[in-house]
Amino acid sequence: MIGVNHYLILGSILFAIGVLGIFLNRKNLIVLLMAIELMLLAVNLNFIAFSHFLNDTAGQVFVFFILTVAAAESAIGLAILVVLFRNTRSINVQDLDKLKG
Amino acid sequence: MTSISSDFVTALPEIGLLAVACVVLLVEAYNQSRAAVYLLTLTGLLLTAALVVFTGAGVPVLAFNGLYVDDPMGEVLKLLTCFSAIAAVIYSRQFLTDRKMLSGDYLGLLLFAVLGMLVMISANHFLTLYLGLELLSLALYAMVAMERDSARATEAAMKYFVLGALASGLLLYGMSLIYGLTGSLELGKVAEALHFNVKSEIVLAFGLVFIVAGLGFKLGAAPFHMWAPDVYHGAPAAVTLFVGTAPKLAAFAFAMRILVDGLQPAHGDWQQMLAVMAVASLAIGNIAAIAQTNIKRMLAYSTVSHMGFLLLGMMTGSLAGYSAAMFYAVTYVLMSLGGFGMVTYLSRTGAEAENLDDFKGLNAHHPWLAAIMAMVMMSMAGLPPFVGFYAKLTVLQALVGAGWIGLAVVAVLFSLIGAFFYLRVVWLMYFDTPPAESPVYGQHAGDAVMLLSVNGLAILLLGILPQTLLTLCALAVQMSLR
Amino acid sequence: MDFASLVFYFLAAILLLAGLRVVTAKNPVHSALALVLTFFTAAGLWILLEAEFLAIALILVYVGAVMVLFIFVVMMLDINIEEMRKGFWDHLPLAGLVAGLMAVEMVMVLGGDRFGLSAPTAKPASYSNTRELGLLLYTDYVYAFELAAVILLVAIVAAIALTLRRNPNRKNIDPGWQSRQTAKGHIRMVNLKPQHPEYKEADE
Amino acid sequence: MDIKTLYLVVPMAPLAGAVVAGLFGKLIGRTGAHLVTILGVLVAFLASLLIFQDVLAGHTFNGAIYTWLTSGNLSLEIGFLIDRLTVVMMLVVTFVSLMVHIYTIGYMADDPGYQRFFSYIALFTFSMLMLVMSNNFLQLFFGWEAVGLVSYLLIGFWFTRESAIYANLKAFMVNRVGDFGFLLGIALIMAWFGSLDYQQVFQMAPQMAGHTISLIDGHPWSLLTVICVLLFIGAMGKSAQFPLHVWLPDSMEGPTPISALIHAATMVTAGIFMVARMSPLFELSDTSLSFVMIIGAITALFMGFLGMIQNDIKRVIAYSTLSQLGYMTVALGASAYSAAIFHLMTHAFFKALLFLGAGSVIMGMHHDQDIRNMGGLKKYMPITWLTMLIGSLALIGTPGFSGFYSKDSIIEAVQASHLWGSGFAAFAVTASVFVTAFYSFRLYFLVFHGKERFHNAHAEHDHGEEGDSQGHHGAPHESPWVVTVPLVLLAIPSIYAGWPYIEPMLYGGFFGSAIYIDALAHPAMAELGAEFHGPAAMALSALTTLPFWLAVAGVATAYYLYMVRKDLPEKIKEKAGIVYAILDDKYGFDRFNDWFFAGGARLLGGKLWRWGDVAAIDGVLVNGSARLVGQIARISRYLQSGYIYHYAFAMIIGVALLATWFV
Repeated sequence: MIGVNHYLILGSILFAIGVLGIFLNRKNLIVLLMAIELMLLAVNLNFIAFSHFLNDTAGQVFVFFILTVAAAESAIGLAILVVLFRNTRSINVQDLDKLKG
Repeated sequence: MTSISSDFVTALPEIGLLAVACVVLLVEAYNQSRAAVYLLTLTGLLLTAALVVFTGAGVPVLAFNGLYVDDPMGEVLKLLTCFSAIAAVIYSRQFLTDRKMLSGDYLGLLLFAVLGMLVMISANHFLTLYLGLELLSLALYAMVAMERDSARATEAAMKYFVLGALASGLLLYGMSLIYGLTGSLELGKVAEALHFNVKSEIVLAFGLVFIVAGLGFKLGAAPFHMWAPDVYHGAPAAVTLFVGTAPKLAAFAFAMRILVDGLQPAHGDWQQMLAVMAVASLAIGNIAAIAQTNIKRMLAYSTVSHMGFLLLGMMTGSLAGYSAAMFYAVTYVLMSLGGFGMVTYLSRTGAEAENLDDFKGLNAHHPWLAAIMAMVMMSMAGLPPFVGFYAKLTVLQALVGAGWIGLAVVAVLFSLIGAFFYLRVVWLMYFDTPPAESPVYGQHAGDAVMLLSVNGLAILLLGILPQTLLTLCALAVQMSLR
Repeated sequence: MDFASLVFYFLAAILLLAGLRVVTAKNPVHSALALVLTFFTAAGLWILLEAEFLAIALILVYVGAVMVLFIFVVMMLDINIEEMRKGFWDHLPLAGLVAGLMAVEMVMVLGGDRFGLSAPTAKPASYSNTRELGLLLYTDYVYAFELAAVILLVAIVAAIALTLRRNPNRKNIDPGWQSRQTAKGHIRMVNLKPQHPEYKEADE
Repeated sequence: MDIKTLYLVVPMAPLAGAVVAGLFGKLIGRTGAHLVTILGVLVAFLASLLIFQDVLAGHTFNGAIYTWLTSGNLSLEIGFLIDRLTVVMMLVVTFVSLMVHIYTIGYMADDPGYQRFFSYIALFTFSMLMLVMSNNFLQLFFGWEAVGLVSYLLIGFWFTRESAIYANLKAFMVNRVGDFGFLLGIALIMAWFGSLDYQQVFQMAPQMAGHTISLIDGHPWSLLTVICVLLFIGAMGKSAQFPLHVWLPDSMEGPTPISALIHAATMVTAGIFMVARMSPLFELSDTSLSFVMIIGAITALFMGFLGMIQNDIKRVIAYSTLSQLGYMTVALGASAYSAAIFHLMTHAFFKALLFLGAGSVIMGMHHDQDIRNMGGLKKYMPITWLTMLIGSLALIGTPGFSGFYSKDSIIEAVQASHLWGSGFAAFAVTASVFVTAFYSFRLYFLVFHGKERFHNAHAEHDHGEEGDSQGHHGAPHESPWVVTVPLVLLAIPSIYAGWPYIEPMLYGGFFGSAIYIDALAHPAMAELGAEFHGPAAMALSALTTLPFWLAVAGVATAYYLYMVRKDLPEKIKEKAGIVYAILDDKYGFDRFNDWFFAGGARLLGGKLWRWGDVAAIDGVLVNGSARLVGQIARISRYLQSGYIYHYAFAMIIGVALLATWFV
């Protein structure tokens, strides 16, 4: 029988993949944003699993809002990306090193 | 539970602010008068402040089915948030006008950011905390990128965005674990559940780590601080001014809500995490600031070290510690307004007065501005008789009172080292000869100079008579703890 | 192993593989498509967890809107994929180590059955997930709902403020300006006389 | 006028002068600036005189003037403790400050920062007065930091060098070490006594005498010893005691009036004053008294040696100051607090005189400070010559001069002490007499007598600075009256301040309850009192004691080496190569700092940095502990690489560490 811990393990591996993506990918900012989406998906999975096993709808409501916010976040993130691309003609993560020290 | 209409009365400040923000956007769409949106923004913030006072209850009042709480601490913080935003807007008027950024878009986003802060301050539920945080953060990301043709600003915005999203992810992950552990998302109920029965200490500590990490990011505490120097540096000075001030009040409220209102039973765990972060922040903030040549960056590192102090106050877990942390947050915002406000005010078209060299010999051109800046710097360094000294002292007192003498010693040691870079600014202003081409354009923005003067004198005056503000903070915290 | 478990493992395997593909694919378009697959399988898992509304919303909102936005941007920005390939695997050891460490730690903490939760009782047939969520959203969570609306508004304002370029050479018309116009100031009554001296000069 | 108001007038008058001169400097002009500050200090001096009379009449005061805030059971207030000890300090501070103010008119006449300078020295006077008049530790610390800050500003007054950041950082760091100890001491007092008020702390002190705390497990230390040693570490920083003395010679970069006011007469004596003020605490801990005495003895002897080979006129006097501060410290250790304060007072007069005289010489020499380029100045600068001679005679302890009474009292007190280490201290202070006499008169002979060497020196000199050549060709000249009048006014107490005061101050119970001596445990002063038969008898009997003949020998040696056999010093230098090298190297202190701190930093930095940028290490070498912090700062800059994935990495590592640690 699948228990809540199965879902939690799945969520944690997904979360770790997201983290891996952030480190591994040093070229493309868009993939970076996708890795963050993966992390959020892991969080959502956690919430829904808990909601199911706790028999409490509040968790699902939270996920509803996370989805909404994440959509808004993507919109702003992509907008910043576009502006950045106009300025530097690049979305290479390694090119973002003018500010340091 | 009271009827829904009384809930709306309780939330009048937020509602009023939202209405004004929408009007600002509409005016921008149809009229595009700079003066109109500017004045409307200031009026809206004042109105919100008035509504905060008007709806003040004196005791904690829950509304919207436990999503919202109105308590004295929240009211004080909201009031100060509004005033701090007003000051930030007034300081940056000339700067924004010169760069054609003074628009309804910008000011509307600013108002939405303030709304996000108010929501955070009044949150009593993981959901509202998260939504307030995101409302604030999204508006700030956009504001940082608002100088669209500046590669530096957009780079800063991108970094802020990516790291901020990562931090939200961490925070949410922690929240999900706490939810699984307690079966509740409302802070009061979470505390209740943890108080009576903790199913697994390990999971609790594990969830806490993620929550504290998210919190550390928002505050700008090491090792989650690394966005701060780049964003403060890259953003236009007016935005840095805004990002560096009022949101710290909201972040403090956020920490209080989540750690004290919600996770007080796990105090033993988060206390040590905060201590680690505080020491790291003090070390990194104070030492890295010494090597900076850009004053915005330097102040960013100084912020990191100030947040270390704030965390030290919080970690004591005592009433004295919380009120010391609140006093510190308020003091910090006052000083940062002065510091970043001066940088913003002195910037001219095409260049910002952001390098330490730009402050060389300021005294020769503008003795009064130099005097204000000197007061701000000495207060940040923690020299008496300025308010910064007292802020540090109350935190140390709370620490010693709770038996953390070792930490107090570390804090004193690092702030002694840190005093050097603040005094260096004073030294540059008074002893160095100004560069041939003066970076200072001496605009005749009388309102900003007047407010800067009030700001500087407040730093001095509150240092001489800190009792009122201290009592206010202590009372607000005392009356709000449940 | 019952059917639900089988479905879980099947979907979980696809989910993880697709997730890995997202972060390792060389071409960002492939990454985006892998992410779409990830969302689909996640939606399947959510249905297993009896969160039907959110599963549908995930597909509609995410796959339908957000991912289209991603792909749109990927294709709009002219990116040199060859350049992107270089040195991709150099950082794998460190990244893998950290991510592996995180995963091990998380699995160790969360793997054991520490929550004391058992499978919930089955819902009655008349139960509607959508109805219940809707009821909650518009009553208990109305404050949060409004806040979400504000956040979306901020996203719109920000996206427009950041990316909209008002090109001075544009040909399109501002409807606001258009509807504000009146005859006054646009029509000038001119009394033309055939023998005006200036007319002659202009002709020449 | 109400006496309380008068108390307030003393610090506030200089403050008012400082504020007016600082903020409205341009408005009131140069004359206005010096008039207003001098008026302020003059008022303070006169008020101090009135208070002095009042205190002599038996009216002491201890209480709050203004309550800053109360929080819990802690109340912070601004309060004054006016007793005989305070009032002596007030007189010394205001008098020397007044002289320095007048002198500055002449010395800084051509400086563009004229008004600012006056504002600072008046501000300094205010801070110093707040320090000495305080009745609680917090205010003491405030004054302590404030004088440090102003002195820091003043040292930097002429600083325009490129390396200024690190050079200043060094002086700053040395004082931080001292302040750190001081603050820890205050914190311990706060924690154990629950009060910061002197009176309350002193009253509780005897009960605390038996308390022990264990800093390291299993090694209980006496609480009072720890507190006293920590407080004294603060004094070591401020009063430039070995090994925290390194900043004082460097601070000679500042204008000469500052050297006289801050680095001779007032600020550096703050540590001495503080220990005397804390006598009820120090008396309860023999260990800390021994510590104090040994540090003082080392400073007195070894810093004197360094003075013997310096060629910069101000540096000679600076090392002499270090040595004399060592004397005062030794006296404190021997429980002869009154002798220490007495020497503090006389030293303030004659050392300020020597510094101002040196400044006058420097002006006369057109800002050349090398004594090898001087000689025969007696003819050109008669007033300076005479007053400097008086100052030197007072310094070496010629019987009858003020310095004699204070210094001989210290030597005798140390000989009478029975604490551990007093044997060494007695040897050190006695030997120092010879050293003092030697370097004082070496300076005197080289500057005022012998061949006039400045003509040759300037001929070489002029190649470098042609713009200023006209002034250099002129012979040395006497300074204007604003310079010489303070010299004369300071020369009077240098002669006179010993004779009439030694009896009341040391043996007449002048200080009353202001200084506490446990006469049973530390009977040195009591023994001295029994042998004392009046100042005249003391001067006469001195002719038969060792110190007097050592002083004579010192003068004679100096005369022989620098007036008769001028070739000998060079030969000695060659023969005693190692000794000279050690002295020239100032015992290698600066080099040790460079080696130890910078070397340590290099080691650490190299390890941390290998995965960064190895080349940057080359910059690490050089300059002392200042560099260390600067270096770590740069390493930390390096960690802020600018790459998002590094930042995210830091965050995740942070989470991972926290998780591993706490879960």
